[in-house]
Amino acid sequence: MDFEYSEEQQLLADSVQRFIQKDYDFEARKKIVASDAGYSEDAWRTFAEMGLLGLPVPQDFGGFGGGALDLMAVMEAFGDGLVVEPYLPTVLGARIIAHAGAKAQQKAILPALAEGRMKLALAHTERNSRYDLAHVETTATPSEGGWLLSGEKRVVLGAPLADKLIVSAATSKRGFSLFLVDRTAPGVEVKAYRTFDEMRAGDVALDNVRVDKKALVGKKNAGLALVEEAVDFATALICAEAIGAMKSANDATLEYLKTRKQFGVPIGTFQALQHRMVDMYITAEQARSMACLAASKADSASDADDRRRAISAAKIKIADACRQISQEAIQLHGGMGMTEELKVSHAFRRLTMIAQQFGDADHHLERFAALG
Amino acid sequence: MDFEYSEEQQLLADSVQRFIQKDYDFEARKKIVASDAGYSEDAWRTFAEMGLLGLPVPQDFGGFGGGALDLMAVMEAFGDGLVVEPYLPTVLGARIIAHAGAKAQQKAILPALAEGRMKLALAHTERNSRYDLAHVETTATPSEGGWLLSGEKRVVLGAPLADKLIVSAATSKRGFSLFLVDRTAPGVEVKAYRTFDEMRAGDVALDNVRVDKKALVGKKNAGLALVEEAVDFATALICAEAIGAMKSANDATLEYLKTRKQFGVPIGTFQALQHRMVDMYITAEQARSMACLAASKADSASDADDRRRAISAAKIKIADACRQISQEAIQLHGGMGMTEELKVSHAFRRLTMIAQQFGDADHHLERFAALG
Amino acid sequence: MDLSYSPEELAFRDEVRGWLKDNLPDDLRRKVAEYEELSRDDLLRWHRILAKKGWVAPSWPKEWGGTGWNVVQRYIFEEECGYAGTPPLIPFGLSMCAPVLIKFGTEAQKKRFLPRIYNGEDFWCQGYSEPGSGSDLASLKTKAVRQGDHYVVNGQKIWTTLAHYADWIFCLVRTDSESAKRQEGISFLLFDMKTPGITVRPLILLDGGHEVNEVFFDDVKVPVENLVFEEGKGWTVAKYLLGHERMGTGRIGASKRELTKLKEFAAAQKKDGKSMLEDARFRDKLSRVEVELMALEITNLRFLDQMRRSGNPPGADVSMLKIKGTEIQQTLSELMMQAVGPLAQPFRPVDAPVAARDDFDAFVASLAPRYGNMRKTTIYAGSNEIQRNIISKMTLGL
Amino acid sequence: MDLSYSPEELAFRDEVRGWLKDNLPDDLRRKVAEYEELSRDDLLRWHRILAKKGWVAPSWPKEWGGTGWNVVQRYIFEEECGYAGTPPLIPFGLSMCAPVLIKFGTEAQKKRFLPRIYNGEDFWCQGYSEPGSGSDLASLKTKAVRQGDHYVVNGQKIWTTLAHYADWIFCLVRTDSESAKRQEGISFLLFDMKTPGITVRPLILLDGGHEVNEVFFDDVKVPVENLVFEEGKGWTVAKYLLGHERMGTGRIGASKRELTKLKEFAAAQKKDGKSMLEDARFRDKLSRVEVELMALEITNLRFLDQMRRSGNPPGADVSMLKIKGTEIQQTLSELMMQAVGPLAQPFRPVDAPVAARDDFDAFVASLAPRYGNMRKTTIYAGSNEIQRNIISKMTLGL
Repeated sequence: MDFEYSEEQQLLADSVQRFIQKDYDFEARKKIVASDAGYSEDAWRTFAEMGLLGLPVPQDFGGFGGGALDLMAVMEAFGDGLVVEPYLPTVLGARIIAHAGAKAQQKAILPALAEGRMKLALAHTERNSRYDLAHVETTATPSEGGWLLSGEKRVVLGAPLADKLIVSAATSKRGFSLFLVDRTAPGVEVKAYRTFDEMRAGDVALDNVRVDKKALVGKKNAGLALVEEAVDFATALICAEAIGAMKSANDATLEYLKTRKQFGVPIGTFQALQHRMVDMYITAEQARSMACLAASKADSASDADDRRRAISAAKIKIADACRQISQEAIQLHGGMGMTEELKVSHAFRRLTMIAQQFGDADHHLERFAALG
Repeated sequence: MDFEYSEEQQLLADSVQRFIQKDYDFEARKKIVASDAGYSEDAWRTFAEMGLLGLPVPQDFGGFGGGALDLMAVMEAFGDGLVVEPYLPTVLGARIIAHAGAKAQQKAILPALAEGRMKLALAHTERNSRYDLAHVETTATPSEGGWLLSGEKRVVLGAPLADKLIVSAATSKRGFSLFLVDRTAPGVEVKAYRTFDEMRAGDVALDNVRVDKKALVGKKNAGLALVEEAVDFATALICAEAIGAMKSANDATLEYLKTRKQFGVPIGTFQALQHRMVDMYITAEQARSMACLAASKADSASDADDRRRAISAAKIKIADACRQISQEAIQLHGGMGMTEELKVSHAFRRLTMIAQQFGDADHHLERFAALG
Repeated sequence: MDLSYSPEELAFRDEVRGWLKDNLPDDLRRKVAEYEELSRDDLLRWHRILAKKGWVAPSWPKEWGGTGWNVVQRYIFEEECGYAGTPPLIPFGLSMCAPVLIKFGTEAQKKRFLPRIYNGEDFWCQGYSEPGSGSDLASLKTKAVRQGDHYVVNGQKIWTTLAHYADWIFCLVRTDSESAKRQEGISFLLFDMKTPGITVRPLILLDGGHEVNEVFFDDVKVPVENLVFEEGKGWTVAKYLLGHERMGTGRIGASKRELTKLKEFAAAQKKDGKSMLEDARFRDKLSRVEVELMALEITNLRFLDQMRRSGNPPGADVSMLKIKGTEIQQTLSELMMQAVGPLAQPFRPVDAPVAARDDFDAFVASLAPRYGNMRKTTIYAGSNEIQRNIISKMTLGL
Repeated sequence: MDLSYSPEELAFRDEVRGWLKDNLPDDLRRKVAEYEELSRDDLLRWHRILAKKGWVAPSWPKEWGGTGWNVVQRYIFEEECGYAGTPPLIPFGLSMCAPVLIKFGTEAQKKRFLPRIYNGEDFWCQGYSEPGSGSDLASLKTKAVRQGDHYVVNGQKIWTTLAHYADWIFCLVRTDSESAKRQEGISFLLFDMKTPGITVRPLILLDGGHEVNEVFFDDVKVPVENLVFEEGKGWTVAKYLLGHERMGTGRIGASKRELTKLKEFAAAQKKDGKSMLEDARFRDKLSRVEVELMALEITNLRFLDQMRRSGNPPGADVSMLKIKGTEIQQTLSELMMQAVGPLAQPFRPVDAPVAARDDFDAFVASLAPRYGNMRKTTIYAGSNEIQRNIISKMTLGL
């Protein structure tokens, strides 16, 4: 039993926090969000230098082979700083390639990822899939020793910034497969947009996109298990990110309660607000416990069901907590919380989206119940 | 649009309230609850004299032909006084006989009911039926021009006090029928108990109970519609009863907040408690609105679905409200609320049971959703 | 007891409903339905349509254009507008400045301002809140010093809704900072927004929308004839307005429209090939808010019935309509967002305005911002905490 | 980071678990599982079994019988007892009076009382609360006047748990009513319950159970040697006890047992022919409380880890364990009741005690009373409102 970060994890977390304080404060972030690219090349380079991009990459490919527990402190700091760079899609991609990629794919991609020279995005969600990872309408039709991919992917996080997309496409009635596709390949169209939480994503249209044999990632028809594992892993990461964003929202709210005066006294002297702040604090602590569980089980569950069950349990708690804390933080801030001038309103946006990302509470309640 | 009781309804309500204040206060009620019979013959006689027992009985049979709106004020007063007499099962029975009974049955039963000389109980719920009114395992087998009834009924409200039971029993695969059965008939065994809310109920075992042709109430296989209508009617009544019991709990809690001192001031000066009391108050008002709707639709819905939808909507709100107000009333009373010495703890018991009676919130959410 | 409207009331409702159906322009109806920002012109266009019909200021005295409707009719009209999805009637002129002028204004002030308010010639905004005042209105600091025929005003207002559209602003200012009680020494002044020294600075909300502003006064000269009622009696005026209850606080009509939209929208969203309306988890949340709305409508009618009987406003209980009504609005907006699941993430296309991108589902992309925007409803117009304080004190006596 | 116990801790847990399995008498296990009232004998029997094993007072100094376990072992032991469903160890002697005597008592007091507490020879209760004092302990009014070798005590205590079983009571009494601060002038006295002038009156709870009492003192003579610490220093003693944190506040083990029971029980209840566990509506409530319990267990372990590292108790955050732990207990009891639907109404047979009626499902009939009884958990031992005040003040600095 040990709830501290290891020395290495703590050092990394400290350096990420220092970076955010120094180079990624609220004002700096505003500029990045408003920029054309919607992310900072400089920050990305720094991430590479700090080893963050190599963290999820196996040691054989120039990375550190870190697991969810290693990434947890980083994600928490990112949550606190509301970092908008496409780190999550990159980790997702790295995870899949590291697990199932052919050696050639790994060699081509993983070192480049770790060095910040390449970005990935997982193009999986579709119009009618909701949170069901098994639902894939995009098709891969065998053709001239390769495949032709056709279909439409929605809300592909990081798509406009990615060099390569990992695209899921049905290869039989029994299942789907994953393919590496250049974002700029003929027939690929990415419609880019900002997300409500100020990141970049896009809808990806695939119109008879030709890929060759070597584009297949993992075994044919075996995409579901890969995506499920990677998404569970990413879910553990956003749980940690949520902890950071909740802490940011809670700290800001507590500070506001102490400084904002009404009727001549700080509003934090009003008991009704005190009790709500206490409930926010307790919720954040309970959520933190579940984020620890999620990271721990993402790394070392006894089997896939054990992992699924823990991740779903964590996401249920995190989703409920995101909702409560984001709403209450705004409410207790009053009008000021409604403006984009305060960081808390941006934490609200990210927390609102985390609550739904990779499955809302209802989705995970259903999965949790099905696992007994 | 008119939310006042009619003059007649108000007069009746006033007289019921006077009776409760004078003859059925908390001390008097305690004695009744502790008595062998578990109800008061005197009170019952007074109900008859006041016309309460005749209220649901058609005018042709010595009653007043009142509907749910007429009974609403009475039930509200009963809720406030936490009256334990078996009024609800009697109304349920009267409703069924008045709607579907043969003339002979009506003549034999309804005037006697109105005069307080007879009590009924609806023996319908079974071990595995939960809140599904269509689920009947008890069987009626044709035999010598009548039927043999066999099966077991659970939690039959008022069973130990009833002269006759209205028993549901399957008469075909397509449906069940209702039968009048003397409580003391051979083969009928009533296991009596107190309920958590201090009324009397019983489990009824039927072991080849012989009834003749004339025992059938309504048409063969047509029991479901009858029971459903009667239970919806009764549900509207307990919604009104809940309003009275909630008002009692809220009034007691508000009074307690004003008088109970801690740290030298009334605890009602603590804002966290004030806001919770306000929420209890608002909930009671919203619940009252739904009780009005339930009574109104029990009397004059455009069709059965219109009635079902309104009754379920009302019961969802009432169940949630019962839960919130009963729990909060105890919590805000602190230790005193936990003792049986304060009336509020008895309101807690009744409200807890009303929340579940004739279907809990989940049951009615399911029915409400199914109605579109 | 009878929960239905009388035949006369039903006839009135049908008249209003029919007229709205025929007279609400399609483009405005669509903009409201799709949560688009309404321009100054949009708002004034609808105002003028109603003014032409004679329905823009039902509660004013008949001599100034009021309709003479009773409380039930006024309620029906408000709810029908909400149900039809008309643009809002901006209340600052019609329901705030005008009633104040009618009660406290001079004949000259009435003649000068009321017809222009009625006809939508002047767009008004409200200068009450200040940084640091919030719910504690009496702590305001904006100073007005009398110099000859003018007051010279310095200070700052905040949360000034639609100040960027406004021609005029009514303000509470401090004309006497020496008075012992904070409520004394406050006056009620009308400013022309074109007066030199007034600066409007947008406050962008968390959904990216521009609704509210900060307004700065730097030696703004306001003619003395723009003082309403007596100098130092501004608090009396403000209190009168606070007590000027509106029966449409619950916004039942608008929420009914949103509920219908939510049901249609959720029915079209699929989960495992089935409609979201068939998903017990989602459906129960929807059912519970529907039940709460049914209850609130009846509660509102109960208050109206009481009011009609007694001739008195329902008092503090009207806070209940605000609390429940806003909770319902928030839940509806949250369920709209949840109904689309992962598709709720998009916000704005990167390289073009929303309307210009036909390959971008602007409506779906408006759901999360709309949810964010609706958080304001429990904060503004007396936060729900303040409303609870009011019920606690006034109704419950705590 | 590692969420699991170390191999040594797991071995210790298995030892405790195995021993409990072998040594908890079946009749006691059944009574606890079925929510039956435990008699004085039941409680003492289990106390003595643990005393014989040497595990009845783990946190005492070794010289008086403590086990020398570290904080994690103590936690494991408490949770394993809860998980096995042992009768509770009544804390008034073991965890309240004894630590006070060990810290403040004279040698004579220690020798006289500690061994008897350890061996379960004396049954203790606690005389703190008074009518009107509640959470405001310092407002107590029971008076003790020194007369020669005795104090003469008059007054009343309330909520005295198991006073009807007790041989001894420790009380806070006011020995000086003149002192300026209310906390001063309070003393800590031990009374033999057989002393003349003590009357115990049952307070029956809303589930019909007898757990708590009022205790009246009418000229009760308490020998001066039963004073603990100095006269007038009772508040210091009481504060010491309040700070004497127990790590088992969350009652994780017991709730895990209840959760398992709830799942088994709900699986056997049918709705439309299917198990209640397959009903999404019911199941989600169950899942959410399960998740909350998983979280609380980890939170508790995090506190333990901190405590072990720093050597300091977690302070006000322990209030979190009380708040969440009791909410979980209440929800579990509520879901047990809801699982049986309409069958939850029965309470008691009319003409015979529950146990004597084999045609009456006493367990199902215990579910609603149990739900009612569990409402106490958010009230006693510092209501959850008080716990929130503590976190607000101590942790958040509000």
